[in-house]
Amino acid sequence: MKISYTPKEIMTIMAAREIKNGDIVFSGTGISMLAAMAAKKINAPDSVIFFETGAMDSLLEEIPFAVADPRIMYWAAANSSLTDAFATMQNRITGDRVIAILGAAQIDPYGNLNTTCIGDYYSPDVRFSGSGGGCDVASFVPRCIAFMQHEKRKFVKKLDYLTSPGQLTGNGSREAAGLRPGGVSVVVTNLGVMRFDAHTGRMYLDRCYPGTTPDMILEHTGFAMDVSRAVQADPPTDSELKILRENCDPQRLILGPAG
Amino acid sequence: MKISYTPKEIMTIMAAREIKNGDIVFSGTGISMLAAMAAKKINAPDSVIFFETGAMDSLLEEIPFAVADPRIMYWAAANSSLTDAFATMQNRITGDRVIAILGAAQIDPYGNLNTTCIGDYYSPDVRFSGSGGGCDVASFVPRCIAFMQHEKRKFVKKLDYLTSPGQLTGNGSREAAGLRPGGVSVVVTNLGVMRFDAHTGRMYLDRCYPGTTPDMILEHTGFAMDVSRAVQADPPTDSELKILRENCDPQRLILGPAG
Amino acid sequence: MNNDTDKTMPLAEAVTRFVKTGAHISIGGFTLNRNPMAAVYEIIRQKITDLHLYAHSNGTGLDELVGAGCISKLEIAYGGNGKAAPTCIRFARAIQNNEIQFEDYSNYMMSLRFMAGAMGVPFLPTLSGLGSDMLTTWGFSESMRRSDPKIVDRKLAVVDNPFGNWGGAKKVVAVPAINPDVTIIHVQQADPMGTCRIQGLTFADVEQAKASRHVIVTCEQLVEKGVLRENPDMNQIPFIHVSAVCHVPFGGYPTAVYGHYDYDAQYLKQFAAAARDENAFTAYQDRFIFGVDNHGQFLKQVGKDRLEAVAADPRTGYSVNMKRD
Amino acid sequence: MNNDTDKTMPLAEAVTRFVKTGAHISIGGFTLNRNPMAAVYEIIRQKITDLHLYAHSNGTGLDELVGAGCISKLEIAYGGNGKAAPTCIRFARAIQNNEIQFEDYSNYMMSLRFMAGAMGVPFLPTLSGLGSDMLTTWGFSESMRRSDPKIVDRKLAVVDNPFGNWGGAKKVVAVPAINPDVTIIHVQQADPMGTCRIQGLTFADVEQAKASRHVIVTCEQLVEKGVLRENPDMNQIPFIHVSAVCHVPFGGYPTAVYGHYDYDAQYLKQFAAAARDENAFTAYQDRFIFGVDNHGQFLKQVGKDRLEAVAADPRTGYSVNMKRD
Repeated sequence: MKISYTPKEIMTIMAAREIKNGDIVFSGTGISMLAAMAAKKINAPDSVIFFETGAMDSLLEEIPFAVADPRIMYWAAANSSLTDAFATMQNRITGDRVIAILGAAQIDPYGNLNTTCIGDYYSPDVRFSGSGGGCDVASFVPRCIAFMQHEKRKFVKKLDYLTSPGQLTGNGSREAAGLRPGGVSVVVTNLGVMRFDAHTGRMYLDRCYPGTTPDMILEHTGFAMDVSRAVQADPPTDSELKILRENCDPQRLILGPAG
Repeated sequence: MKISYTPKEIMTIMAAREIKNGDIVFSGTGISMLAAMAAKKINAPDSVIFFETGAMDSLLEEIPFAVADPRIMYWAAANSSLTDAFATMQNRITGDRVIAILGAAQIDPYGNLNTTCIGDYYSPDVRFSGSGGGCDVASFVPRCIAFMQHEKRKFVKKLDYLTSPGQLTGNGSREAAGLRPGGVSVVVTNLGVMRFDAHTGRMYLDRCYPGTTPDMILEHTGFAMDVSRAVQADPPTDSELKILRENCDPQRLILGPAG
Repeated sequence: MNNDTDKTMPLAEAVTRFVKTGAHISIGGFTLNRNPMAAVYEIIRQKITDLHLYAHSNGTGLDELVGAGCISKLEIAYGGNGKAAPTCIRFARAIQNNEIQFEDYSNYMMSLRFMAGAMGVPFLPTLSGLGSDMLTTWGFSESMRRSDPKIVDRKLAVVDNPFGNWGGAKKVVAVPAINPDVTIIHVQQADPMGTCRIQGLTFADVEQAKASRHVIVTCEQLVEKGVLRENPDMNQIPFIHVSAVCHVPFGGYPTAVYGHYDYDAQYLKQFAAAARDENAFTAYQDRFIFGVDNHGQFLKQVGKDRLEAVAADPRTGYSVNMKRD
Repeated sequence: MNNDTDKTMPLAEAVTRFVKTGAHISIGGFTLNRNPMAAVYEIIRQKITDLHLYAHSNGTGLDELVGAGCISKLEIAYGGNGKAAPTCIRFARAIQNNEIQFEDYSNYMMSLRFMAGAMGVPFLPTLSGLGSDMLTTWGFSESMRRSDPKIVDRKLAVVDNPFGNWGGAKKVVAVPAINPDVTIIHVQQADPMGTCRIQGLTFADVEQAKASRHVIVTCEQLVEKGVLRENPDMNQIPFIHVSAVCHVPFGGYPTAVYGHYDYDAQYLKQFAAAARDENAFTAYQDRFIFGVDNHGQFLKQVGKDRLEAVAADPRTGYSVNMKRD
């Protein structure tokens, strides 16, 4: 019998599976928050969620809608400040245990992200919010999950603005620039899961979903991508979906209408 | 009729008179603490006492015996940390309002202080506590009072170790070294009050006490000092001594036996 | 004198005295939390313009000030405001229409810049941003920077680690200190001398306050000195940093003030909707800002029901099960 | 694993596991306040040697460790201990007799070095020390520094301000980061996972803890997780930084622990007196350290009357009118 789920649901589960027990999870809001909560309830009970605003291990009785939502201040291990939160990631002792979840308007073949603008920087066609903590996180931590809608205009050869560093131009250029190894290490979209080659630093297709194919994914990608390593992802299990739907977002505030 | 007082009492009053209303007073313990308390009760009611350990405007119901004495933590405006306390002095906005009170084992003609050692640094005849916050304070704040016993071996041509910068070698060498104007601006001893020439940065005798003379003071000073500007200090007044003795240190914990 | 004397005054007076045309300012809070909104509306009402705003992620206050045309120069990390406006609408328009000069940094960079100002050092080092366009693309041109002594000559600088590879870094990004003319924060409790107690996350308020020449504090509760002295450990800002104290209940509304009230999702949505249309936006401003004389009247305009809807639950500090979408 | 799991263990086990011969360590507190004395005595009792100690002003713990010969290398700002010992006696002797290698810094420099370690940057800048012998006189030789990868190659470095005269400084002193193998702090309250609440001044404990690979927390009160979660604003160190939690009442004695007990001026005077005479010092150690198996027995040796004499008054947090001279 076939299990049905929405694109948002499979994306959340795929991201949740990236989180290991013991990880310190840097979370934004929306689907990234949901993935962090799902991981804690499904596969990584001893993972810790924290926010750039300074809240560590918040109870999250209600889903926060912003990283400054008062809901993250309740029953935390500690409430501190921006400088403390970013120091936790820049500090190798704690930072190496952090996995971050980011979003972006554009991503390039080397996992660099643009959250600043489309078009000319000085008078853009579309201006976005900007870095926020994105550039800091991508600079500091060894593992980042990027959530993207898989579209040609978002998967581009060259970013209009490089907000958050990934592998830069690949082949060790990140480390050559003075950054520690890290940046976006996995991209989770509505069509599949992408990773980056250990040597070239270039994006490759790692997993298709039930119902998606390498060709379909290439069609939605604005640059050439190695698909030779692609296999099918294990679909979300009954229990994964049950916990996600019933324990993480019962009101479907973030998951939206059921499929 | 003649007012009698001890050397410690006149030193405390002379230092207290240096503190102006509105000053933020960086205080150590012992006589420097007493001078700060006396100023607040006599001539500078709106002065604020703080400590390098992070306590701001403590109530001081009892005299603290160390800058980490729990007596400074009670009824303060804020209890913070070392980094916060020193930032308050390094920060020009608040630092320019700070007057500090320091002690030393040696002082030179340019108001540089040694609190580290006598003899060779690597195997000294006498090792002292070291800088503590002294070097930081002398580097940061515009006005410092140095309390000294007036002895040849303490007023020396050259320090065995320059722990806390004053005017360095004078003639603007402090600013040339990259420091802001500041450092020890007045020296209060058991014999008199010394200040520093605005141009040469060299120590000169500003005030004798009743019963002391420029010659007597030069005899106890290990270097040549201009005494041409010396006049007699106004002795402590009845009311100054009354407040010091009755409201600041009634048990004479710091003042010691009455003269 | 920023000492232990009574600094209470009406908000309008504090804004008039300390927020001058052309001033370099910063405001406390983060996106939809603890922005000093009463002061923001007062600045708009007094039509103070040509302001240079330093912001990390001050979403709600930022978009009101930009929308009202008070800001001519902006140094910012993040122009978003949660679910209501993933990108602040007036902020995006102002940039797209070349109405303001702007400079992009990251949240950590901006926080460190305030921290450097608070510490009294010219810069602080970080490993953030190496290889990014933040280093190479300057919103403020070099000539504009050199012509204005209040703006640092370089946006950022890459500096070699003088200790070799110590700390595992051969080079660092130096971020220049910020010392605003005035910072405005909204806190839960303050005493008349300006000592502040913030409840919940402090964001970068403490660094911003200590970096500034003048600090205006608006507070939910104005308390006797003794109330805060009972527990000095909980007071993040001692009075020596503060120039003015203004007692303004609901002074953070429509943003959240932990332990007192939640953000008003409905108000923020209504603002975002109005912000998209010039006529609607003018109508919004006329009704809520120019149509009232002070924050008290603004709150009347908002209505009791809204204030009751956002009232904080004493256990959690926010409004439990409040309608937020 | 430094996560949300029970980390409680006996102090002897924590010291054995995390404080190895030759380790680089730091201890919390300041002069006669909140030193982790139970842990200091346990280190001495276990005869752990060749330790490299990073200290700002940890007077009481410092002089016990130096006196017991546990320390071979010392980086320090201040070796004094209040009225009882304006200069720590064993510290001064060890230097005068060339028994330890030492390096002098200032209190702010040492605090910034821990802060740099906590922030994950290789150095932090300050204006302190320009023109002083601290910059030019190195206790650790360049060759010794280069031969030991755990010691930075340069003591300090003067760096030009990359932003010209921005912030009113043409150059700054860069102080190198410290990342100790282990830091030991004593706090008023901790939960089994290691989240800490310090009452009163934090000194540099928070920076020291966050800079360290491992943190041993000794606490007056071991409380349920929920007790500290009720007010997260008051918790300075979250559990992610902590490796071991040891419940040791009076674990700071003979130093003060605000709200619990005062420093014992009499004990400190007795220590200072013994420290001046080799036989007396050996007798002191035999009686109070080697003659007991743990801190509980040490406290019995000290005697109930002393503990009662230093008991804190609930209003002020210290022992009112205690005999201190």
